Amino acid sequence: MKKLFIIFSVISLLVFIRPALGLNTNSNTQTLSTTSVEQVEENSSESFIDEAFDGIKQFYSYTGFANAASGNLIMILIGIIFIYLGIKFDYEPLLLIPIGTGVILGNIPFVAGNQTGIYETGSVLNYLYFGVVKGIYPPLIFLGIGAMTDFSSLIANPKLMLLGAAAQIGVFATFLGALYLGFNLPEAGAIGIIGGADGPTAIFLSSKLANGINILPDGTTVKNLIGPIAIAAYSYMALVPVIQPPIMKLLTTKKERLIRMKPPRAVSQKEKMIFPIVALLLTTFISPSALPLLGMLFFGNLLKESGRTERLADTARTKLIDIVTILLGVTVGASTQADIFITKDSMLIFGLGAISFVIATMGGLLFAKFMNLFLKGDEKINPLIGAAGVSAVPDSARVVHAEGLKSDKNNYLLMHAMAPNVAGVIGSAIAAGIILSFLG
Amino acid sequence: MKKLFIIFSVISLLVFIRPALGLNTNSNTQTLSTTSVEQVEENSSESFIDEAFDGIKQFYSYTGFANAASGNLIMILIGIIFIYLGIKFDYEPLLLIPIGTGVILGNIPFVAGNQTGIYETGSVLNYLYFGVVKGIYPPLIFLGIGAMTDFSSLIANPKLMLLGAAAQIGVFATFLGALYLGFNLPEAGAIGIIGGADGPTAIFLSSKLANGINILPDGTTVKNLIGPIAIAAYSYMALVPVIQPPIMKLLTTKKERLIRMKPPRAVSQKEKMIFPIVALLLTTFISPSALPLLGMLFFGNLLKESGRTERLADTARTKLIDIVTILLGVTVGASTQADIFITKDSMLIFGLGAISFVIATMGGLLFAKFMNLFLKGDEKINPLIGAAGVSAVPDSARVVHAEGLKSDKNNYLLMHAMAPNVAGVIGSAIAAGIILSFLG
Amino acid sequence: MKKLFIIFSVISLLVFIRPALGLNTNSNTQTLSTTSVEQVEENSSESFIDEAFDGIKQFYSYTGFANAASGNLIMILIGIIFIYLGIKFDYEPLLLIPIGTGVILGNIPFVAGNQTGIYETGSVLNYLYFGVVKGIYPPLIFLGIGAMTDFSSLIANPKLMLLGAAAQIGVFATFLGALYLGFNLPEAGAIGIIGGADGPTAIFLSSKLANGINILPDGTTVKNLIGPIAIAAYSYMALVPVIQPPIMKLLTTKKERLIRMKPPRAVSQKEKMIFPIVALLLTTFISPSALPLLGMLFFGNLLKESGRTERLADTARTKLIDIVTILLGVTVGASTQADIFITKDSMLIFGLGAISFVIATMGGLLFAKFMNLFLKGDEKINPLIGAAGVSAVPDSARVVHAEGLKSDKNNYLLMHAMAPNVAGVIGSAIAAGIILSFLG
Amino acid sequence: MIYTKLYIDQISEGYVILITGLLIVFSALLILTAFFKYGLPVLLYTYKIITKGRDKKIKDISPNVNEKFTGEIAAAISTAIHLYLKEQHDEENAVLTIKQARKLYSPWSSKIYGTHNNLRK
Amino acid sequence: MIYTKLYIDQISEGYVILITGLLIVFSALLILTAFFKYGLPVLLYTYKIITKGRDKKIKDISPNVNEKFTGEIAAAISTAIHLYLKEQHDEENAVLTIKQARKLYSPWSSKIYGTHNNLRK
Amino acid sequence: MIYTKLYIDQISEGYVILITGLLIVFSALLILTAFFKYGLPVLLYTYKIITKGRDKKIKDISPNVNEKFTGEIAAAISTAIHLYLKEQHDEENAVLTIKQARKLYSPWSSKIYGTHNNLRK
Ligand code: NA
Ligand code: NA
Ligand code: NA
Repeated sequence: MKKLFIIFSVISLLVFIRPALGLNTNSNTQTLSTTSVEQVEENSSESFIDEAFDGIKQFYSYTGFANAASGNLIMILIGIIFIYLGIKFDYEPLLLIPIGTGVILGNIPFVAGNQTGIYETGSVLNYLYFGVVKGIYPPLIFLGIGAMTDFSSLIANPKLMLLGAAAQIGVFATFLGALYLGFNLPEAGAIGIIGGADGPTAIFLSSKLANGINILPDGTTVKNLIGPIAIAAYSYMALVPVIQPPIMKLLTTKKERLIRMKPPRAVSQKEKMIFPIVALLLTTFISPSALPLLGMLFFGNLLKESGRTERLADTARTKLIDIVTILLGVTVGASTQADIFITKDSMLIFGLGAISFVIATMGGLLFAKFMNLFLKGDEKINPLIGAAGVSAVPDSARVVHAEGLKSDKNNYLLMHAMAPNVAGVIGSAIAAGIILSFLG
Repeated sequence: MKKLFIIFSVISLLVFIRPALGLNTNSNTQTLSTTSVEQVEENSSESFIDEAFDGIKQFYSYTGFANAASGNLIMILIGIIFIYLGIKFDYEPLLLIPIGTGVILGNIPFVAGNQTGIYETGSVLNYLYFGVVKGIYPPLIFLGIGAMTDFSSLIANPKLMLLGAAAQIGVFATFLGALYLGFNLPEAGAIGIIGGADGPTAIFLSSKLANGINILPDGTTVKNLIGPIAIAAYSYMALVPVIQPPIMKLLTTKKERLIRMKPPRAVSQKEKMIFPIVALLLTTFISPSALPLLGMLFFGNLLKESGRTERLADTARTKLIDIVTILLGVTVGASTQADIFITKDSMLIFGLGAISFVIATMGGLLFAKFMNLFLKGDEKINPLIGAAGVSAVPDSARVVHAEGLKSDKNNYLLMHAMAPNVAGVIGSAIAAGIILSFLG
Repeated sequence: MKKLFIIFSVISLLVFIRPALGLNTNSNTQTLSTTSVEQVEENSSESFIDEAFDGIKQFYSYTGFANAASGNLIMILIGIIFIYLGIKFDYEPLLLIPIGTGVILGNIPFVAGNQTGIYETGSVLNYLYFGVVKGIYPPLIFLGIGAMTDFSSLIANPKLMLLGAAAQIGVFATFLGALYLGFNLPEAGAIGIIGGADGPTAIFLSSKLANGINILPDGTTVKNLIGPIAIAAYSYMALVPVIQPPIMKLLTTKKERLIRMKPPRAVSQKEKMIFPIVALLLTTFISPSALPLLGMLFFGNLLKESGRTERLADTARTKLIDIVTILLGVTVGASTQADIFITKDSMLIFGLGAISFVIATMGGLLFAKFMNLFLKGDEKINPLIGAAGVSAVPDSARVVHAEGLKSDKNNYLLMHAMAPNVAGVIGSAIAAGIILSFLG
Repeated sequence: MIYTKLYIDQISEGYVILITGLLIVFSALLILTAFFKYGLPVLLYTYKIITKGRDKKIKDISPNVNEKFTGEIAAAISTAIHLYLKEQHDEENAVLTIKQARKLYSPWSSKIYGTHNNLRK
Repeated sequence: MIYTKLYIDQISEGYVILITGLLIVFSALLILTAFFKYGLPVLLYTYKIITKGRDKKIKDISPNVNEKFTGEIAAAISTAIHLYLKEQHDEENAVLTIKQARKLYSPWSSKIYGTHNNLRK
Repeated sequence: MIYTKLYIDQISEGYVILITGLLIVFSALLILTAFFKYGLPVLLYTYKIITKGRDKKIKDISPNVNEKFTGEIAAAISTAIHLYLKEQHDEENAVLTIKQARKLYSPWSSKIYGTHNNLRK
């Protein structure tokens, strides 16, 4: 037994150390004549060292070190920063960490043709990216969001829905800005939606309008802006705690910030069940192109509120949305492959994105103040909650809450801020549908 | 700082209120000469109001209000009724609520060409519908069912399996009826399977036979009946508590309904492990075309019973089946787009479906009585459990249980009814395979 | 009511027992003239029995009994043995039970053309097999593995990483062996990776190199070896507890086996967070073609260690990996359809697989002894842990642990064996990338 | 020049979309607001009148209904378990229970027959 | 007329399929019945004779085996945890345990070395 | 003969790949080893110096952060619940809590206003 093993293993070891030793046992070459093997040996042993070096040289040409472009390194650094921000400051880590990792993956330098890159057909990343390019992931995310959203605050105080509408000014203003900067209509529409502060909506719309596939009336093909738009949307969503507070301070008076709103009424289960159905019908009748988003959002919410389908709602809001989030995040991140991502357009989009968030926030705040002109007594709104209209749920609501506490440490706005916050989600989905109808 | 913000925001606000005010600062139009902007202004400010109205008119033409056909409204109403039945009367809510919502989604009126409808290639719903059209969802559902089914009752009392076979009379009778009504063979086969009272099996078979793709020997293309068949199957499954009791009362005597069956013997873990393997081999050898269904069903059951793969069985019976159920339900529902769904064929299919359930139930009941002719003493079967042979698991078993209690409030038939109930699942899968072999 | 039912049911029953009775009520044949029905009746009743027999004969030709080839039966037996080993001896049951069932499913004899077999386009199994053929499942498995792997042991004692490298000798030796046996370069590369003792890596590489699609410079098409390679890899992984111990005893002295290693140092959370990022960068820069595997592996680990994305990590390591495991296992198993699987090549691959595991184990053991030449005092390594370098995580680590206990029942090597064990995973992924770069 | 022309058209169309879009978004959410402020109460009131009295079911909806699974069989099993254990679990527990149950007793033992009558649904 | 002809053929073929189908379904489930009534006992008996004595493993299968994961590494970790905690968890718990464990101790602390010998699998 | 030629080339290329491959795998893992033996400590030390003092956050990372969901809304809800219940849950619990909570109180009842101040994040 022991013997058998020794012999067996020695033989199999010899197979590959042979050239080094230079000896000629070809005990296990059944398939050819000794002569030809001799040739092998000579041919392989004489020039062997050189060939090995050639091999390494050749391999080196495949490595990232040989192919690294400055762009890749910059993007990798950005990816690491994303991850750092997510971990260290807890800015939307469930977005920034997958996206950041994706950015790194997408910018590892590789030799084209080995089905490695996300833009190479046949590569794994390319298959997973399919869900982004075809706009399949966003509705599934919305399904999960619907299954975890409690619309009570909205049902209890419907007029706050208008704040969600006001914030959409950001969408259309950015759209116009993009036109002025020379983007064509569909591209501008896709860029505008960044102002919706809603990652999935942004991806969905850009995958329909600025996907690098559609042909314009004048024969030109639209640019593929999915990557930059998605990254911009998610980055600014993560930065809401940095962007919004100064604007809030700027546009509201101390007195306004002190306004206390009366606690919303209790909402019955029956109302909660009817809400998703009615909201689904009204919103999709008005904006049918937003069907995949709004349909899934309210479907998820119905699963949650029906009281009969808790197990489906639970799956939708946990494992399903987690899986989609992982795939969406990493592929969106990887789509920032430097050679395709680092362009003037991307820079412009980031600029416009910043403006859009500012305008959206301002829109919400100013409209809240405007509404107050018509409201009296304890009906008055604390204009801060207007800022939550941008969605970026739930961070902007939290920001509002925090700002409120700064002025009055007993004024709790979170509950009230949730209403415009979720209305903002619905609002930007509708806006996306409108833009799609006009330019799709 | 504050100043900077004010200026910045005022400017960006001006961009889009400019036309209203009519002033001409084009501070941020880098890309063209003032002249052309003048033109823009005139051209846009003069006719602006009109254009806006045109815009709204144009948009209105996109809305559901403009495109709503009576068919859509009827289907939406049906969808709401499905949801209502699911919530209010707890009829298979995990089916009716997703399907009902799907029916609504599929009938929101939209303008074709925006990749909205489930039948438009490139739409999200269309991608999700793929799993139905290709018959991929049903086997995954069966995997989960297998992982949650306890076949003990069948192993303990194998002869009850014949009741599951008897109920398949419903399948073949309906098949024949469909032929008489002028459907061609494959279509009739797909319609017949409604009698199997098994949603996934019905979808699987219709996706293979009546998919609107296959070409018949005489050159005609089969109709796409997946939608109507699936809806019929699931609707009647949900209505089993309404359909079966009168038939049971009709075909059984008070005396028969009082029969008590002796408790089944205990079943060893080893038997439970062997069952799925043997059943898989026997059934698929006899009916290989049912492989995807039966294979996955027994695979799931093996995962459950092996005792070594609990974590896989658990995933299969919870999250995996939930995800597939959500997608299957909503897409099957959405496939009822009025213009395609509301046809004479659909009506006929619903008629045949009702008959098939009746015949299947009768088949089970009568065969149980027939078996009793050969059984003596405490071997005798309570014919009520024959009705459970239609599958529609577990509702028909529950109905049997309830009926039994009506006659004798101490006679518990649930355990016994489970045997024909699961046998019915196997039976209709085999029947589907047979039909597929003959007509596929 | 009761009456109505009786009439109704009798009628519907008559429909299909009519021919037997031979009576002529065509009360429910709306669609044609009595005459033609007459014809039907004659035509069908006279020759009816014969036709029925023909039908059965015809059907028999579809059944497995008619089409069973000896190959199928052999494979089915193998499948049952896999399941038996998994259940009875607990050898990697989460692999062997799904694969075993798959082997059975794939070898149920069927008539081609009904979209049943895994190699028939349009069949469900074929769609699920897509994830194997395109190498999509392996990275998702690696994502889950990363999310469940604790790299602490490696971080605490980095030098053990070299043992993971040493074991890769198995990969390259097998590669060379395959060349000698007359396989061409890509095929040999795919076969070699079996020595990596890593199922997903093996599937990934073979799906890229030996997929039956690629064309060689000399015009020939590579063989599709995904099935045999995957089965070989998983079989031997399951058999590690049988293969490794004798080799360990053979190549280590009693004295060596008694070496106690000092407990590794504690590792900080910060180190654990940095590890995946740095390891990702270094390894993928060196071997970019392994990006899908290594990228996902370290992405999963980052999700786990970031402390901010626990819910994503949890999903990745439970439900997601379970779902993929089920689909991967059953489809890889089913890909062993006898007519395609039982070939001389498969036999050779199994032979080479065995050798590769032996060589890999030897490589690890010998290199550990080699390292000891340079290490002194309590730095010395217990050479047994070298055997864990083959990966086959975590079984080989457990085998090492068990062997260690045999020599000294107080010497616990598990912790230490984990380091080379996970290093082996990284090592073979890198090796796969190298081979892919050279031959892809 | 053509470019500029096109460009001009774009800008003006942009303004149209901007105004139209905002109007529509606002009206959409206004309608929604209106419905939930005025429509819904009416709806619920009428519903109450219609279903007067026989409207308990909705109230007593509880998580346990979720055991009933689409996919069918789970329910009957769990039900059986419940009949035996005289209590409610959600799906997960039900599964666990089955496991325990297996150890405790043969689900077929006649013991089960004593515990039914008071549990009929 | 062709239609009618076709139609007639269809009907007759329909009857064939009806009869054949029913016969096959019945025979299929009859075979299954037969196997579990007569085949299985024999099978189990022979199996018992063959594996006489050394057939304990099947019995003591318990949920804890599920910790061992395909995908490999989890097991070793959980095992380590178990060695430490001297008890069995299912996958989920194992994960939880790891979390707690992290807080409680460095898995590498030599404490662990005292608790092994009585736990070897 | 061509075949043999090809074959010979293959074998020799095989040896090249064998040697090259092994070298690369080893060097790859050597670099990794080196980094974690020498590079990482330096890195961590520099990091410590840079972020001196203000580096608590990393330490107090705890599972509860996971409530905060990808997108989106879950967080705010759970937060609200937490504000009310004065404690931490992970996502699952949060959901459960919501269920209980519903039964216990209207989340909008002014009761909630008493419990905030000491809980601001
Ligand atoms: Na928004
Ligand atoms: Na059935
Ligand atoms: Na390995």
